[in-house]
Amino acid sequence: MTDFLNDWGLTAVTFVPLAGALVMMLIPAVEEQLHKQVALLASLAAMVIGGLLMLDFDYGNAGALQYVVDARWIDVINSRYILGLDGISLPLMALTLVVVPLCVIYSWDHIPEPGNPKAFFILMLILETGMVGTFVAQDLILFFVFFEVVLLPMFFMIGVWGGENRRYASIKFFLFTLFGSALMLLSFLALFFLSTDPATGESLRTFDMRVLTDVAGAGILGATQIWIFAGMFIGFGVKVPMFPFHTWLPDAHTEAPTVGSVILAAVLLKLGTYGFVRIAVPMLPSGAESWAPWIGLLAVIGIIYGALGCLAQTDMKRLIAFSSVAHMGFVMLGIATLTDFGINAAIFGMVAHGIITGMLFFLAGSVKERYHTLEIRRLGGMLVQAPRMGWILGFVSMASLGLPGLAGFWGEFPAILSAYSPADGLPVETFRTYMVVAAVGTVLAAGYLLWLLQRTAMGAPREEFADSPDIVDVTRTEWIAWVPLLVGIILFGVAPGLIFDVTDPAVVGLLASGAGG
Amino acid sequence: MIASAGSILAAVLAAAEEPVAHGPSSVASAGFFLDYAWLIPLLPALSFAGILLFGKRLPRKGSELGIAAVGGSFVLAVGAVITWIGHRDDSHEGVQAVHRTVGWLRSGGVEYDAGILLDGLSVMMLFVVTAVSLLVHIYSTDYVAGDARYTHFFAFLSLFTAAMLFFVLSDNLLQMIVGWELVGVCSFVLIGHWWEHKENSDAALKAFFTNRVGDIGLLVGVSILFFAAGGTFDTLRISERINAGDVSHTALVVASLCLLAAVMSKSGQFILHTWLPDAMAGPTPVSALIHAATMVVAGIYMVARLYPVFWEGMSIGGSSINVLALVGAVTLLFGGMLAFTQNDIKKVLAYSTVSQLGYMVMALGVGAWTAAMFHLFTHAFFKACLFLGSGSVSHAVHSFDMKNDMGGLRKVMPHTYRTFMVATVALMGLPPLAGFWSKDEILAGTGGWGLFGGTHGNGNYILMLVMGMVGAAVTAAYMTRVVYLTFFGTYRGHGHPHESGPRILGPLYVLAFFAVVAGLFNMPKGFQLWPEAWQERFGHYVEPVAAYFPAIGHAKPSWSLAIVSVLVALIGAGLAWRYYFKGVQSRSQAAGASLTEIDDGPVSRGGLPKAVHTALVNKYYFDHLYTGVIVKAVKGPLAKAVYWSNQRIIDGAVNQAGRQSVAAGRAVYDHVDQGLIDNVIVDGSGRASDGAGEGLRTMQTGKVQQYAAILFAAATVLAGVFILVLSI
Amino acid sequence: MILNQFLLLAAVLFCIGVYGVLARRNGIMVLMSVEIILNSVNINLVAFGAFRDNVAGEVFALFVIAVAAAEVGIGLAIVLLIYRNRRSIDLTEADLLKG
Amino acid sequence: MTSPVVLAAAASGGDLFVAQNVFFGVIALVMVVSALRCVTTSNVVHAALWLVLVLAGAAAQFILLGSEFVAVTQVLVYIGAIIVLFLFGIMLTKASMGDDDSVATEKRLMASLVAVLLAVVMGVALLDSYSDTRLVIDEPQRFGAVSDAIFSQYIVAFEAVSVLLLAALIGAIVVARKE
Repeated sequence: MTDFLNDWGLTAVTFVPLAGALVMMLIPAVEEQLHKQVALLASLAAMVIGGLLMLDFDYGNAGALQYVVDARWIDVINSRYILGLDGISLPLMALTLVVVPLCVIYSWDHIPEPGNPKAFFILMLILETGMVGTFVAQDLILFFVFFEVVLLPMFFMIGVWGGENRRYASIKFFLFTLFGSALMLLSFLALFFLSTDPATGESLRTFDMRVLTDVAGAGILGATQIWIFAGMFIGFGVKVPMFPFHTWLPDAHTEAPTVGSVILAAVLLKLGTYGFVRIAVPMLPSGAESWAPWIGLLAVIGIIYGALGCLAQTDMKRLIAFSSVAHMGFVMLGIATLTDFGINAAIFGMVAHGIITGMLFFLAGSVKERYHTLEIRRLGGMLVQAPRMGWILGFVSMASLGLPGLAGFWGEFPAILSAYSPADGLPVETFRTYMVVAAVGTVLAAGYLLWLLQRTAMGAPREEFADSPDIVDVTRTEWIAWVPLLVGIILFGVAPGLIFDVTDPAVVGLLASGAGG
Repeated sequence: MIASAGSILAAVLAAAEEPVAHGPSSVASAGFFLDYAWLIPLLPALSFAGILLFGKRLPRKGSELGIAAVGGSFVLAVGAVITWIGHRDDSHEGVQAVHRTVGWLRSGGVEYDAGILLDGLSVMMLFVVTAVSLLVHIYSTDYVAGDARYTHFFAFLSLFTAAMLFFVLSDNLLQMIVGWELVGVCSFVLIGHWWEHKENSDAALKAFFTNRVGDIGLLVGVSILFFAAGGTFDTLRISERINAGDVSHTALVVASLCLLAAVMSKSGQFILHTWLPDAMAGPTPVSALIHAATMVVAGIYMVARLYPVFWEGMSIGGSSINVLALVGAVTLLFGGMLAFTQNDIKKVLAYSTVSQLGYMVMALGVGAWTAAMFHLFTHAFFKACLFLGSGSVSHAVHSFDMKNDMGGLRKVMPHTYRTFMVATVALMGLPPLAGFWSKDEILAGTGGWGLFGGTHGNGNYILMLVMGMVGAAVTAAYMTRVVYLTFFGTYRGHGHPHESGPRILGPLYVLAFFAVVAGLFNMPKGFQLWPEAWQERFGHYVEPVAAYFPAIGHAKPSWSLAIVSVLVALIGAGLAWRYYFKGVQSRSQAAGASLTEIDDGPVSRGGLPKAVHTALVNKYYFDHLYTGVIVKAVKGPLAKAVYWSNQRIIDGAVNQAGRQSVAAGRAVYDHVDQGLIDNVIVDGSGRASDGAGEGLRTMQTGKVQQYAAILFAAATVLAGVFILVLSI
Repeated sequence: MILNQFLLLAAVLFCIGVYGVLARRNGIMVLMSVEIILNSVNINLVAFGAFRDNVAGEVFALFVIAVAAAEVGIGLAIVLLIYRNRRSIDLTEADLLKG
Repeated sequence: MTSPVVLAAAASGGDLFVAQNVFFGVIALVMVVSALRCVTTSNVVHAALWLVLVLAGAAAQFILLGSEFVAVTQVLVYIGAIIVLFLFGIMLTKASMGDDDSVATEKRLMASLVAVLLAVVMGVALLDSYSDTRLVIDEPQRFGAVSDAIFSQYIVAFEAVSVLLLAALIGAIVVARKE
């Protein structure tokens, strides 16, 4: 068993969903039930394999890559098929593996218009392969391929199953991310050509992320590092999304089908921040140092800006989408400090945001289904008509505004904390200002979430919905899809060590190798 | 909602099941009640989960579960008190806190622990919280009976109790933040218990939101402390480092100011007090438990727990003024004055709470640590008694409006009247009831009496002494007004009020009993009428004597001060008595109606009294400023402007960039290709705009080859950039 | 001979091909331009193969030829289909990508 | 099949270099001119014939580079099959047999801008690189080596191409078939 996991575990967990998708392609589209079952089976199988990997994971040695696969892939450009799992990848991989099956379950009786579950689930499974692959790839080209694999299924998901404005939103999403990844690829190539072995001074010509992390930009001049980092900054920053590259996000979220929004919020945005943590910062330490104050600035602008944007929204889903901009601002602030504390917080923030905002989008989808509108002004009295759903909304809102004891807090507060004392070489006063501004952002977060809660859940139901037969409390599939997320919110809130203890050795290791270079 | 938030505490504390000895401050075993003190919050947390899961199916709809759990906690807390007393008596020179930790999370290669910390302070708080909570639970079984969300109410009472106990027991700043916010959420939920009405949900939001503002200070302050103390959240270690002089003074100044902001919001200090009166929208037991006895003193508790931070940061010792003392003094005086113009009995009590909390903050500000804690202790009982009494009254008359629906109730509700009077006298600070002893200690602690022949405490806070004195008079006066309007005169409401049942009166009597005797726990040293072995017991057991506590001085009580303060209170009460019991009552009899004010009173004469009255009625215009100006500006114009700029500027820039690049190409083409023939200068501007429009259209028609051209061009440019980068 | 010669020749052919792809309206002519591009790539492949003394270049040139054949077959089929449906193979009228 | 160039190489060393360069220059000129005509002529049939010249030139370059096998394949597959296919296509879509004058100037300008830009970037990149790398073709590539490589190292790719061809075949039939 262990041998299997060591040699094939990561490959299996990455490609099992794809295999499921292939199987589904062979099944005629009319067999809708069968499609759902296969999709569920495939995603659950991936989850089980992922679970085994996590059980077998050596937590005492979480800083080192485990289950490493290193095989020939594209010799011509020295790119190899390298997969590996360490403390940074593990929580994010686990998040993906949990969220996708839940989305499949939720879709069981919530296939959005215009139907066609076959295509819908196939896209979802391809997405899963892309997302998991991105988190475990340890070769830049492989990473890039997985990173881009994600793009098309999401494009189609929004473009086909989206709302009224879906075409505009999907094209915008596609062009934005494509633009970013083009620059990112350039930066990867620059790394390939310019990195040298510090011992011998020879050009390395490798895409192996382990090697590139170890040499940490040796041989690349400071000015060049700044340029290369800029390419990655835009590439990853668009995906995060950082202010001012965020405008695709509200549109994409608003138009995407519920499950698409959930996956987008829960996992896709993390690809960008993960890229920063795994690639940009450790491989280009001096570039990162030059950029960090600016990243921090954009992060806190994003925090305030996203929050204010939320306050102006009249649509529930759009509000949640804007809140992502604010929350990812905290994540980026943590990364910008370039300290182990801050990056740990960022990773925690990614997972927490994934669970919480994913859950909020599930709720928005269910509200839309019941009320046929998401206009906040028309909603109200959910606590009367669907009390459980109202309480869940309240609970998740609390988690989202960073209530201590729930998961959101551990991404937010440590990020603020770490901004007080950023890494050596960064302007301390600037970051302390960021800290205060970010803390103000928590107040605004409370503002928009509580107003949302008050206007949708509290009060008496509107007349137009008073006798609506569509408004029912949480259904069984919804319970199954939601309970794991709700449990996760509490579990990680109570025992943050579950994530921190795993990520910490890996983060410390990454930063240490950076400092050496 | 929080179907499982209770298990938060459950899990954390269950994790602490195997206490790990930690550092030199730990003791091998301190007895069951101290070693296993984590059970105290665990019980209510479990009952929260239990009530939510199957409370509705129980015969008493879950209330029995809550009472049992809190009762259990109370027993354990009493055990802890007794054990602690024994523990204290065993040690002569200094006493170590009982500290039990368990690993929680790791970051930056450092392990951070969760744990419990028991010393006199936390043990005292355990007792207060569990005792008041238990009484409130019992009281609520009658008071909220028949409510649609009865079960739900008890669930959150349990959760609140658990969160408060968790906060009290926490040994580090992280845990304190957790507890701090959790009690805030419970307060939010319970204030908004009747959320069908917008006023209630507004009040709940306001409470949470104001606290969130203060939390900026908490988050920032904790961050500063963490780094200033060398990377630890452990309160004991932080305190010890500060006392050892290892921490930069500047950092402490900033940290203490930040934390003060948090205290101001949570403990209703000026200028963040405005949420507390509005919070009275919640059910009365909630007001008694959360907004009088326990949650609002969380801020006081935090200052007391982190006292070295404030002691150093505010330079309390040997000074005559500091921000902490000033905030407290201003609050106690101006908050108390606001109570005059309120007609809602609960709001009067709420402002009274604001004012009394001001006393505690001021006491901490002048270095009278023990006096502050003692006042916290006594205040919890008599203020809870007052709130529950007002609840009992409103239970009878179905209203909180003193002017329209009360009056003359002392005959129909004799028990409520008696207990209410006891608590009122205690609050006024008249001997020998509890409030007198604790307030007198605070006044002595200012050290200001040194001028009048007393002894110095930690400084020379004359201003605080004067404001405290005036505050005592104000307190006595507005309480006289409440008593008159509620219990004297003749009944102004409708229907037939009746005395409440035993489940309401029982807790009232217990609390009234404590309001009488609580003062005896800390008789001043050298008080000749009291056996010497029983003097200053409270201070002896509560005040830490250890490296984590600063070396504060203690003021000596003085007879003269006590006499003067009692006289001042009597003057305040006397003036109000003259106005109401003489003036209003006689006019009422003359008019044959039950009046509440005199037509030609001082206010009606205009001038300064009228202006003051208007300011008081408008609550110094704070609400206008906050809601009308700040919140409105953020919510309205500011948010809209940001969103507008998002749609028009940032997003517009993206769209424009696409359009303009096509238009630019088009314009170039026009000039190079066609411009040679046509007159560029004459037609130029016209064509440019024309070209832009045309370019826009071609951009949108989606011709395959144009896309391909753009793709190629873009790829080429990128490749060019790449070549340039490589050749740097 | 110098390797550089071949690379430049290929580059020039490539640019000509790109021009053709972008400028031609006739679908068949676009396909022809694509063939020019593919040939320029082939020249590069074989030239590098010779330079490295490695058969890989040739092997891939062969693959490219095979793929080109497939591509032309499909491409012409599509052109034919467009023609049959619209009686024209003018690509400027093929705006199906329009949203 | 051995190319004359290689035979000459066996004979003399220095002259060979010059001879090869002359060959190269002539063929390259023919190719560039043909390609330009191919993409600019307005007659479709002419364009196809110009393309034949380009392809033949490429085949000649392959021989110069000592890759006879590729050259032969080029002639067989491209000139033999693909051009015929093109001509068939032209016949079938009889509409545009004649002149195609309607290409908009605007589009030409756009296309030439892109092409020139591309040429500049590639030129900058290429002018300096490999400018002194001599190619010495002393021995023709054996067929055997190529086939060995295809059927061992690149067998997977080969199979994939086979499947692709099959798929293209079927696809072309499906797409073009009359309902």
